[in-house]
Amino acid sequence: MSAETLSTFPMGGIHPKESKELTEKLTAEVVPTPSQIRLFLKQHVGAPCKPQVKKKDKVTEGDVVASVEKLGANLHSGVSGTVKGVVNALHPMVGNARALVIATDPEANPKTYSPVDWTKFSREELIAKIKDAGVVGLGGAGFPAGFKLDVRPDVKIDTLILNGAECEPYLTSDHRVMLEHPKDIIEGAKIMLKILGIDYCAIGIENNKPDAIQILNRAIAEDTLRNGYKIVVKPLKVRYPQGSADQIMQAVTGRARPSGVRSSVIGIILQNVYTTKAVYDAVALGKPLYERIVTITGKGIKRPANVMVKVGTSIAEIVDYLGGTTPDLAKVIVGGPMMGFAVSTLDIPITKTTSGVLFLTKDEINTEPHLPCVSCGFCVDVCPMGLEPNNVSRYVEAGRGADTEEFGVDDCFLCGSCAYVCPAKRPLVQFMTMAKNSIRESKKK
Amino acid sequence: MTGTQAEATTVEEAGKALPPKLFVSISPHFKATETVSKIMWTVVACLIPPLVLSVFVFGFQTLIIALVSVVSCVATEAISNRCLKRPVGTIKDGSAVITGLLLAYIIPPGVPYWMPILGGVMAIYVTKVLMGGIGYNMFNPALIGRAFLVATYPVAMTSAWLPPIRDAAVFKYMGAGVDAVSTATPLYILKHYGIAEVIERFGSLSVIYRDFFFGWRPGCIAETSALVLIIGGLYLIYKKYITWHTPVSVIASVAFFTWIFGGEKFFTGNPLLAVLSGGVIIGAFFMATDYVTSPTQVTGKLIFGAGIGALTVLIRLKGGYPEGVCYAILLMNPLTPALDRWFKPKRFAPQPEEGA
Amino acid sequence: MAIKEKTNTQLFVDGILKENPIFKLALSMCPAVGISTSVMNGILLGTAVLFVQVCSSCTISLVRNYIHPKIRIPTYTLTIATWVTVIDLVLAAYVPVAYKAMGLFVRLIVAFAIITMRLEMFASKEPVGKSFWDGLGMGLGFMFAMMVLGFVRELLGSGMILGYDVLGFKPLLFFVLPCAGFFVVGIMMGFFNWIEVAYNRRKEV
Amino acid sequence: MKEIIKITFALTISCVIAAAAMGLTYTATAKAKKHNHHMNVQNAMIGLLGFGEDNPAPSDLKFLNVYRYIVEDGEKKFLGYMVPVEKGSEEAYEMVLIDLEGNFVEKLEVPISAEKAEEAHDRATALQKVLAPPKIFTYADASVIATAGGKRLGYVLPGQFPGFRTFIHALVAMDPKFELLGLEIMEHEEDAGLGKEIEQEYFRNQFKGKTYEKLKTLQVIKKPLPMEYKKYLEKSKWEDGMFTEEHIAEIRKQYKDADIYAITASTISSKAVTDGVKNVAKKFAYRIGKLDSVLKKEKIHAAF
Repeated sequence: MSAETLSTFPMGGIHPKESKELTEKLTAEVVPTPSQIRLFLKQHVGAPCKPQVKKKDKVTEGDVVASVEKLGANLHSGVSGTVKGVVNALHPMVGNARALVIATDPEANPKTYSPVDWTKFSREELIAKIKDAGVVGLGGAGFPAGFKLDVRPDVKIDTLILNGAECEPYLTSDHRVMLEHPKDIIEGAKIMLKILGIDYCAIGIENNKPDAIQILNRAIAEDTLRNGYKIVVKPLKVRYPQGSADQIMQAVTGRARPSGVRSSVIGIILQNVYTTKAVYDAVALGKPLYERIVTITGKGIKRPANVMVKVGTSIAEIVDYLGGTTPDLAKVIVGGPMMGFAVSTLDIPITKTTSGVLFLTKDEINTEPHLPCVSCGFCVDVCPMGLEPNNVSRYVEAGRGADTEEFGVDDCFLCGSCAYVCPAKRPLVQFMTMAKNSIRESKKK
Repeated sequence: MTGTQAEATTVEEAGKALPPKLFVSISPHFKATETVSKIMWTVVACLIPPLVLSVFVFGFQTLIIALVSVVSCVATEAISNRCLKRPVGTIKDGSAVITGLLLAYIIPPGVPYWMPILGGVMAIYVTKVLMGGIGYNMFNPALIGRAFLVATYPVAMTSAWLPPIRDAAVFKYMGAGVDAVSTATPLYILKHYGIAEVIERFGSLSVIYRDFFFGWRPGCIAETSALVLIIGGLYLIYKKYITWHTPVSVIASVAFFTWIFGGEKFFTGNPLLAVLSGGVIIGAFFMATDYVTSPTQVTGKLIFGAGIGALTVLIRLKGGYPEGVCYAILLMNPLTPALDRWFKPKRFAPQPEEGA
Repeated sequence: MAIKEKTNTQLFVDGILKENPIFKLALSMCPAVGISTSVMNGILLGTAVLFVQVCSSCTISLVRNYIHPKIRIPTYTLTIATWVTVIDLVLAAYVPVAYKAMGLFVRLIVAFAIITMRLEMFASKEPVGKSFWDGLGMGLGFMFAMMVLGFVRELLGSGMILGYDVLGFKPLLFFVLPCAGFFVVGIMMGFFNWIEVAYNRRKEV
Repeated sequence: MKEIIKITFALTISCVIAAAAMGLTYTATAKAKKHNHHMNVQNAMIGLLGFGEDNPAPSDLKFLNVYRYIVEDGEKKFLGYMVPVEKGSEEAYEMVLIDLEGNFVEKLEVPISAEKAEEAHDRATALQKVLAPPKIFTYADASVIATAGGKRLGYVLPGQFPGFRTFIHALVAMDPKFELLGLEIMEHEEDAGLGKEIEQEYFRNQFKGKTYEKLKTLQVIKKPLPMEYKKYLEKSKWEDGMFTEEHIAEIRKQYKDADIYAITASTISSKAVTDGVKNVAKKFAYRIGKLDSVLKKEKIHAAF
């Protein structure tokens, strides 16, 4: 397939160095069970969970340890052991958060799961299973999958899109999932199609993962129990931020989501490929979401790898397992280099949405002070949403952040393309965030 | 910035800062390798060939003028920033060097050597530093410098043109009195005596096109060779530092309006001559594309360029000066914020209807 | 406005320095910029303003209790226009030499902000005596400012003072152009503010 | 409503008072003012004719206006000269119509007094009576002829010609042999520092003393003005005694037939003035010649 015919989103976008070769060929290896896990009570969109266990309670692998009534997802223990209590732990995004600590019983055997025929379940049963298993969007946002699939009957959905773009440089966890579990993904897609009551599913994959495209295509071809479902793989042109919800929906279907509404309004449900796999696990195996593949990569770590770890494992322990960091390590990022969060310590637990941890060396980071805007317009050219980061930043600098709504600040999903290209090295994402905050504050008044 | 620091402190307060010390900043953690200074120095590099060529066309003194201009611009920025207690390091970004070069390129090559100093002070201190430094100036500094010099020394600035040297005697004009050697620019002759006189002085039209294209004509440094300037400009476009919109629309609109109004009857003007003469090329590629003082959006850029072209032709045909690029750009510069406001980028997300 | 009653002398001095119409109140900038190309121009326009200001101030102050508040601005304009016309005619008829020099300037004054402003702010509220001193101070302040501007611009622009060639060459022709008027006004404003700030600081110490 | 009436009343009163004040001043000063204006123009013309402090003007110096009109009678076009004629002791005016070839057509008496003749409006009313429709007349220009003791001293001609920017208004003075006596630039909008130099004595005085023959071929040359010549042209600026009589005579002789040295970087303005002066002088010389011959032939006793 030639590059011209590949679809992509219509405006903006950048081509940062991918650096995926560090880990893309490495099969996910299982990290030994850690001595303790710390589970943040909020690992999803919605309200934080309430602990369902008390101090010194015994739990086994897969037990629900915390739950929430409204929008949210159950939390399961990934290990068998004893509850140590609730502590404050460092969270990569929000700074400090409540976390449940569970000490591992080294003697316990790992739990095993065997598949059942999921086609016998009704729509409601399927949704309940997904909700019970605590499946959230694993691409990064962490929207509870069960709630996303439970669309109101008056909303007309016609397409399910599986997001396998993985446009962030370095990260390969979705890639590995597609390579290692293609059949699970197809099954997961069918489960979701059944829930939604539609028959069309498109898997959007960036063209830099030809092996994944090939394997998924083969898996679709080999799948005999199709039940009239039409599942296709859509190769996409490599371009950041292809993996963003709006961009991939546009790229695959040509439909753009209007400002300030949910994607279901334009008839699309979007799920990450890894989430699809988790849906399959939850429904067919009955296995809750308590472990995941995380890409540990960068020049700052001795041995880059894709690892299968329990949610709640400390990054420090994974680093130890991989042989430690290099001396010129300068920055650790939870998530991808474009949208991830820099952390100041390695003592941070993995969450359900942690797709990678990046270890950057001194020469890869930029610590120079930023200059005034020179109006080159590069940021405007690359903004995938057609916003004006230059003007927003100048408004914020002038203390007029609240007046930036006309530039569509609310549409910004902080992809960082603008800050990437800015020749004056201005922290445009930060200005955008500040503008959003000032708008919110001024609206409160 | 305060935000970065705030973030860093909250994270650091919460956890114990463990060795190795890790940098914390907001995303993205990757940045492109382009920097303002890299872009500026590339522009400087693109501006060097015309200067080298001008030494062979007008003599060695063009080099001195350029040097004086650049040094005075850089020194002005350094001194004024020091006095205003701003970082002096900004001189390294190369923008003052560009201003100095451009200023030297658009003043006649026969002016006294002290003149660019005054222009440089005006360009950098008044136009740039007083407005807040790089990024805050409303007008193109080099053009303001030139406009100031024209207003202050009208005689020198409108008469110190030198006829090109054809025998490589680059020191010919050194120390020569301006009155003794000065000549008129083709545009001046065109404006006041008509095309026939131009042909009489510079040869047939095809010779004129050739000489203008390769640079043998009276004029300022920037007017030497259209070819060299276009190559520099195309390199900038290739590097994606500038887009083609502004230069193309400036040149097209100069050609278009000259064609319509430039002749004795409508639609009989000579667009090629109009584009090749004067500062159209350097204005289109190096001045109208100045980031700070030009719009960022495609529509804005096209209108900006078309406006410059139209004003240039208006000044050339009806105004008092034979050349109008400088003033045309200066007149369009303050329209930049308005153009940016009127022509916004197309938003990705369909916008809800007003009042909905 | 005034917290403490000012004496006549104070009114007079304030008009020249502390409330200088150009450098402090930033009134009548157009003529200040346009005309102040030489000291002589400054003196002539200043004199013209002084006459009209004093006459109009006194007139308005005299009739201040009879002016309908809704039409005070038209009345001021009318008064100024009348005085301008009268002075213009009288000069033309009886002092032709002065008229030759000042005629143009006198006719310019009709729309001067400074005069209307002082009528509105001062003369329409205060008795004749005070209005006279205020008008005199303002007029002289304007004349002073115009002379300072004219001095700088004439010296730098044409190398002359009062028409006498002192430099023998024209250093910066730019300064006789209108745009340089803004320049010099700006620099002078900054200078006078700086003096005031420095003076006040010393007083505090 | 009452408010509006009150305001209207107050405003009317103010206006009436102001109008009265202005009107009174006007009537009181009108005569003196007019006299002054007249004197101003007169003085300028006297100056141009070369009279001054050390060379007082003769007491019977008179300035006579000849008004030129273009008269159209259907298809035909005439030039109409309104000339002052001697009629006893009083001054009267006669309209002399001449066709385009310079032949006399008609002579009409214009009933107007010398004082009123200076006012364009009064002139038009008076002419209306003698040049009734279908004849249409339009004012072209007025030339001043200076006489003293019954002899012509010279002519002062208003000139208006396109400069670098807009029109340049000038006064050109010539002696009866059409030798240039002087040039005064009245109004112009040339560039400061460039074309504005046409006001300067070193430029204007170059025209002084050019003969009619030279004038016809007067050119602008792009050469630097010789220093010595420049000093001579600006000699009013220098102290007395700087130039000796011989010195002046020598320079005058040397540059008598010189062309006009252009102002540096303002060739266009220089050329505009030179061409303008040339034009004005040549046209006037032609016209006054025609007029004079007609006057002579028809035995009209003009006052000049």
